[in-house]
Amino acid sequence: MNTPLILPDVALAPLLPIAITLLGAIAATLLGFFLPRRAITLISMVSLVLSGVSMVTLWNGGLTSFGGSLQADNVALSIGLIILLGSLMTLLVTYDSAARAKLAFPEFDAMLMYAVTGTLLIAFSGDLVTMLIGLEVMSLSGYVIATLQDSRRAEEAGMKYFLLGAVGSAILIYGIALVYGATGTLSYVGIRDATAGLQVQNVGLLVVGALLLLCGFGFKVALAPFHQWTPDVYGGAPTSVGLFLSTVVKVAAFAGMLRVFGGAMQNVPAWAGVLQVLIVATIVVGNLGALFQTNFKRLMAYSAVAHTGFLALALLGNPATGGPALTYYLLVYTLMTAGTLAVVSALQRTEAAFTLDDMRGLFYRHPAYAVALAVCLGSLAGLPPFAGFMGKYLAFQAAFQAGYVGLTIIAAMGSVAALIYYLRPAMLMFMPDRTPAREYPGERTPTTAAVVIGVVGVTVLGILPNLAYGLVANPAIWTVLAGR
Amino acid sequence: MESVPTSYYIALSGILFALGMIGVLTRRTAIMVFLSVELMLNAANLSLVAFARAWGDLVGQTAVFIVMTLAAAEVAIGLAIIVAIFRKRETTNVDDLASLKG
Amino acid sequence: MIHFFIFLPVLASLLIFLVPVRWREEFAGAAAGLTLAGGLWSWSVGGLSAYSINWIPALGVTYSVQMDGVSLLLGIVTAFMTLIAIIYAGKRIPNPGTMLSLILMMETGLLGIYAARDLVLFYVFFEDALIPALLMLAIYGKAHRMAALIKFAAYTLFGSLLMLISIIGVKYYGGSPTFALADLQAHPVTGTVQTWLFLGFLAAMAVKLPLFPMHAWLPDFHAQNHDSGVADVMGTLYKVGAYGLFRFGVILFPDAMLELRPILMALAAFTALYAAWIAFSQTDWKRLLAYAGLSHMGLVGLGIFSMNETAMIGALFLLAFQNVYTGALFLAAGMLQERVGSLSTKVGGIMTQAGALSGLTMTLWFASIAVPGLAGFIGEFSILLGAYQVSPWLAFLAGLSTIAAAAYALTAYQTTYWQVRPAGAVLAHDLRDLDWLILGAPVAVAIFFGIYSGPALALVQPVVRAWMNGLGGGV
Amino acid sequence: MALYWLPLLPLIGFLLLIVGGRWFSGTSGGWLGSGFIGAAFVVALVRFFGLSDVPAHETLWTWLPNMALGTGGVSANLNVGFYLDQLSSVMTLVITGVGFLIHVYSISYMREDARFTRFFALLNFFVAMMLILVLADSYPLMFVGWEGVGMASYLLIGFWFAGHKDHNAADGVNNSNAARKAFIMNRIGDLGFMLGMFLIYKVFGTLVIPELAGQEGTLAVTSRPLIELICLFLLVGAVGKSGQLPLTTWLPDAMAGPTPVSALIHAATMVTAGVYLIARSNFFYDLAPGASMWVAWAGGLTALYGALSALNQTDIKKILAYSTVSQLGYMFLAVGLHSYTAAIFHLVTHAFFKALLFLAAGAVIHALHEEQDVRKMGGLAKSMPFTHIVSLIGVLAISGIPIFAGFFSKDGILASAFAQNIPLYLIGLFVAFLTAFYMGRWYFLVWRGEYRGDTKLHPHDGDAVLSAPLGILAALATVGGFLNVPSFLGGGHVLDNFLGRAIPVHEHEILASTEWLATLIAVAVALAGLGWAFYEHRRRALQVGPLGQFSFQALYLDRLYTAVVGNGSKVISRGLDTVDNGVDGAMNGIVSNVGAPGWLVTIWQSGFVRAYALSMLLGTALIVGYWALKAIGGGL
Repeated sequence: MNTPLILPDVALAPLLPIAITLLGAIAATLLGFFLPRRAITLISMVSLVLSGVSMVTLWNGGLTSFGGSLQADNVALSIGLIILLGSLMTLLVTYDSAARAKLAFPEFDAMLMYAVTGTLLIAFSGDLVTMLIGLEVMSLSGYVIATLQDSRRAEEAGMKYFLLGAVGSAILIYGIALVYGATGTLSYVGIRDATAGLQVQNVGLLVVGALLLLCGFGFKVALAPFHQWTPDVYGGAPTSVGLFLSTVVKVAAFAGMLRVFGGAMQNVPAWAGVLQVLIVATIVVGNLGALFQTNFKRLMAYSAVAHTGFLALALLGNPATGGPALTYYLLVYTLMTAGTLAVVSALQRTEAAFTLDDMRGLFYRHPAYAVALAVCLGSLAGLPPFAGFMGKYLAFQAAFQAGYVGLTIIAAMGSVAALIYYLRPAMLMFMPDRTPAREYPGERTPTTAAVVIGVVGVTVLGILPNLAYGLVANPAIWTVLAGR
Repeated sequence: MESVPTSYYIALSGILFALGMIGVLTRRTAIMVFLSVELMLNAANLSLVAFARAWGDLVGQTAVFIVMTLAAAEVAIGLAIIVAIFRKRETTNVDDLASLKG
Repeated sequence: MIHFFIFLPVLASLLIFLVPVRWREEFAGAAAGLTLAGGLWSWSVGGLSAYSINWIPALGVTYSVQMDGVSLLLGIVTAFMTLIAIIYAGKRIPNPGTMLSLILMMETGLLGIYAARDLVLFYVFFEDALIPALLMLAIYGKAHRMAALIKFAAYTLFGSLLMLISIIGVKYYGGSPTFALADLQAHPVTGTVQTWLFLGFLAAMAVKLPLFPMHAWLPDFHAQNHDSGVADVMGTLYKVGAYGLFRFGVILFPDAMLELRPILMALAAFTALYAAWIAFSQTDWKRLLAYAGLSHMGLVGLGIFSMNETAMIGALFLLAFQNVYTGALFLAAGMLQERVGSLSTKVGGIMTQAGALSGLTMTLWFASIAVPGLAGFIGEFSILLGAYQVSPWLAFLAGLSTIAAAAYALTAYQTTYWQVRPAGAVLAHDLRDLDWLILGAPVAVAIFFGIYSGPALALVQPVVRAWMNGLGGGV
Repeated sequence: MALYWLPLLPLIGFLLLIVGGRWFSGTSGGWLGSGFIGAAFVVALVRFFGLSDVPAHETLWTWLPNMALGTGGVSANLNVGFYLDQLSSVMTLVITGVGFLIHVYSISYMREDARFTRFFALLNFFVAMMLILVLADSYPLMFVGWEGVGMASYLLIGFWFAGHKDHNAADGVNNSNAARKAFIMNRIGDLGFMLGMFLIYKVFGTLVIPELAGQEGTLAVTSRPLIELICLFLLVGAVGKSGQLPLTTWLPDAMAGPTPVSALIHAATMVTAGVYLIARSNFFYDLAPGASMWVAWAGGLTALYGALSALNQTDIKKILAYSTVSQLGYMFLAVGLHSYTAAIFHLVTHAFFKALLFLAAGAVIHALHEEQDVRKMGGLAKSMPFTHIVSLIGVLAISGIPIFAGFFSKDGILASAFAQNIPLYLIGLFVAFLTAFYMGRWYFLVWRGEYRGDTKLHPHDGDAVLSAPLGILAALATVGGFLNVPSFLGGGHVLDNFLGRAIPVHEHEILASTEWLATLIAVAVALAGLGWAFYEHRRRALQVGPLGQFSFQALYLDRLYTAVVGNGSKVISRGLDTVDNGVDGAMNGIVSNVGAPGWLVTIWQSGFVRAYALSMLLGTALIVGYWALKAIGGGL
């Protein structure tokens, strides 16, 4: 080994957004002993905002670090911003609901911030190891916050999440190992180059590795049949945790999938075919399962599963159309899911159940919340003028243009089923009802702020989609997902 | 130097992984389930090193360290969760955790 | 101006909540009146010309609107009936702020549908109108409204999502740079693909036409809506399938429409007769009106599908004016319910007590069953005449619906308004103040355009003729 | 005076009376309505005298798309336009003239009615529509009048929709049903009319009558079956409106309306629209011998049907109603034989004497306080001498007794039938015999013998307003025949010659002696019929006419229709309603079946974490295994 020692390419600038959130996490961990919990939350929020600012300054920079292991390209930045947005909304919701949810430990904020750090790492990743680290940091923190509430439900949820997550991680790691075996590299660019034209010696190994990766990611984003943890965890964990898991974590996992499958593995056969089957299964299972739910939180969990199917649809498309579609949809999905769950969080009296029956006549008790919830649900159902429509449309278009016509039609039919279960609660709210208010009566301004962000977001982005889509529409940034 | 072919390692790792899977499915105790998962991780580690040797590349080996670290972290968190549950329920049988369903 | 025309109502629908409660009716009325005035003004200047800017440049989605010809006619009718509905809602529904807001919101959706010259924009407006319609049903509906509502929404979305896929496909396969109609027209899709895309598009339009067997949402939708019939007016206006087929179907999928013409015409003719016949055994005015409207829509569909110039003119004419009298009939049913507390067709003897109500209702019914000299006739006659040129037997089949129409309308009318008022029944008072306007204005419109159809024809005929010539001298 | 004044005047009257009903107290509304008709009559007269050989054709405004001929092969829009030739001029005179008389009569007749003004509004509306019908220059515009009169007829038959004084439930139902039946049966005919128009348009590209009539070249080369079909379609329309077989049953029921309505609409004017339509379409029928034969036979059979049904009716108006059916049959017979002028002549005379008979019947009903059963009348000649005399004139006229109007007109029809189709002639002759009998029966039952009704009543002639129209009509029924005296009787065919300038007159070459013979036979038959009636009267056996229930039930035709068509369509309607629920249910079923696996999803979601792990790992194994198998099988 006579290779001269080469100093690692450590550019700090691209690291900045992640470092800031990490600092926030550490601060939360340490200061938790001295400051009240709300102060910690504020500090976390500030660090999120700062991280966001740093991302904005990095925009169009295309910087990389660690020899390409970390890349702050526009893909990473746009997804990173979505993650920050989701996290911010989570923090806003927890700011006043955490106490009610028996979650008001500084550790909660700390773990949340660690998770955010992990998610950002996934988005910024340039090789499989970085991605894996991010994924594990995110998952491990996720297990903790899912369990943190001192209740049997949360514990059960956490346990399930943890055990299944560990299995999923194991599958994923094994997949990484096989891909490494087939290509001899762990970096996205390397894999992409090695697989170009399928010159790899052991295609079988590569395909199996890719499929195992798909299964591992399938768990993280909740594709059927790897989705089964979702309803139990989202439904069992506190609402704010469910909010975080179903938005930020899912966004990050999709970012990983985008990097790995849209970038590194774009030439590898087989995974697209399998993904198609999984998407169909996901759409069917998610939508049908949701039809039979009476607990609104579980309903939203199944809805998250169903949306996974729609989101993955964009992944099937060519990266040039699928990438921006996925990003836009992720943003919208984050806004509307977070908005919905924020309303739930604001109104629920207990964490256990917010049933459809509770929603009857909500409009006459809390008109603003009801309208906000209706907007979010309408958006989830894909009704214009709300942004959910644009997301769905983009996903359909991406899949359609990649030739998956049949799949698009199935997805469209799934949307019809989706409409039914979104519509039922949405319309129940407007049906006159004379029972007295059952909602939590206290102060909840920050949660309301999160709701406002969600509602305004889906409305504005629905009417003027170009505000967000225009930023990511440039196909050039999506053809080099793996890095240069 | 006569060396063991890479495929042997891979076969062994595959067997270990399968054993881990079977363990996950058959054991009821959370701890045992968890240990089976560790077995799966180690199967992955084994193939990583094997491949690293085959490619003559160090990246795979470093990856193994990272995976081991992750596994350790996972153990920490997992045990904490298990303990928390055991304290409340006095059981680690995962089949007792089935109130969230449907 | 065109944006003012389209978006004034939705603006008002939001601002209305800032207006003190007791002024809301006046405010909504003023907004609707202004919109109508805008429409009439546009008419007087010969329509509002096209306006187009990029909406989502990266996707080729444009905001292209135009208000002339057929669009303008339908837009004005919409504005007119909305105004009528608002006047009645303000009078009839206690604390009507929400209802008024929803009506105005829906008006914008409908006007947008007519103005849109971009497929995605069309889709957006098409779905936009759905939301207030659902809310009206949810807030003001009757006991079984949830089922009706889900059914309505599911049918609509089932069709429109398939349409969405077609929309994506039309641009993709045609290679058009944008979704604007003009661009799509310049980059046509041909062959089998066109047929498949048309089928997707048709799914949405068949639901909204509605065409058998996609009509099942309609009776429940009307039966479950508020007794006043205000929401039904808007629901009637929302039956825009024929317009969509005319505006986009004929242009983008001419070969497919020709290819499927026999099947589609048969379905439409069957719908017309089938619905009319079913209406005969209805005993609830709203269900009866629902089926009557369905029957009319079958005729409209027949006209569009026949791809014959005269029939198509007739179809659009009928589409426009059936809104007036069907809508007004819903309101008349609402007035009946207001007076006797029932929507049954067996009430009996209303005319002995409320002559004007009964007389105006009867006039509307005569318009509805296409008695010549009233607006319904011009449409139905032209449709049947045109359809006969293409397929005599189907025209005959659809023509049978005119007999059935007389049967159901007069039977129900007789048992409600004629015959003897049962002893001890409540006294039905006659029309009062604004009631006169609410029923009288539609009657006046139905009579005026039935006799002097020139102005409306001038809006419809040139457009249709130009397109038919574009198809190769008509078919 | 422009032609549009003709329909416009009554329309103004209609609008004034319907909108401002409450402004007119007492009988002022009636006088106003009558005034408008009178004015229209004046216009009609002015235009009549202004007629030249070139028909007047005045177009107003655009109405229907693409239904006229334009220049250069592009179709033009159809205009609303009026067309006046000798045929329509005669019709306008009859409509406004007879209409005016009936209006005036109604002022007295309807005086007590609560909805007096509305009655006149509707009458005015009817006249307006009828004028549009006869003046229309295009088939669609004629259709406006066509359905317009149907609508007016509906409203007037159902004028007493709630029974006497709004409080007679059974009557209300009957009257309403009768009105509805009239409208619906007319609609059946109207569909035929429409189909006829569609076919005309398909063949000729226009629906404007002068344009069509002017297309002799095209007409001559058009394939015969098409023209036959057009004529058959139009026949369906005509049959519906004129109450011919098979669409006849509404007409007797239509007598549920007030008597002036029966006189004006269901005797004198509207029901003759079918005859007018065929006469107007003579350029088609002349080329369609087959369809014309259908027309003639429809007429002949209806004449027989009506006569047979009239034999044993007991309602004073029903007898007249069936008689109308029968007389309309004569007219159809005539137009079917292309004797258009004979048909129009009979139309005119029939308008006079049938209106007269109805109005006289109305006077009787009035005098007897709504009693309509002839079995409860009798001997009224003493108490109502004036009405008796005019009735007698009417009976003589309709029976075809010389010098009265019906003699000449019926003779013309029989003569042309004699010349062309002996079976139809024989039917016509037999019907003439029956006519004389049942009218004789009507006369004797009402006017002669002993009074059999409620003795508390003191019937008397009506007032001057009521009687004046009767007198005028009686005069017309007496002398109207001289309009068209045939040449063998020394006449000059005045009406034939006049109409001949507009519609073709087909001369039949019959020897004068033969014609004399035919005429004598006809008169003999009529006298025989009257004589039989008189004989039965003397036997006091008239109350039960011949044929018993068979006649009374109008050959059971109505019952047949109710059983088959009426109930049938109701059954089908309910069936379809069920089907529609089925469609709805099927859709719901599909949805719920598609949704049913949703339960499986929830069952799958068992809550056991190891089951979840099983799904995951099994899924992984399946995915990988499938590809492994595939790779082993055939490589990638």
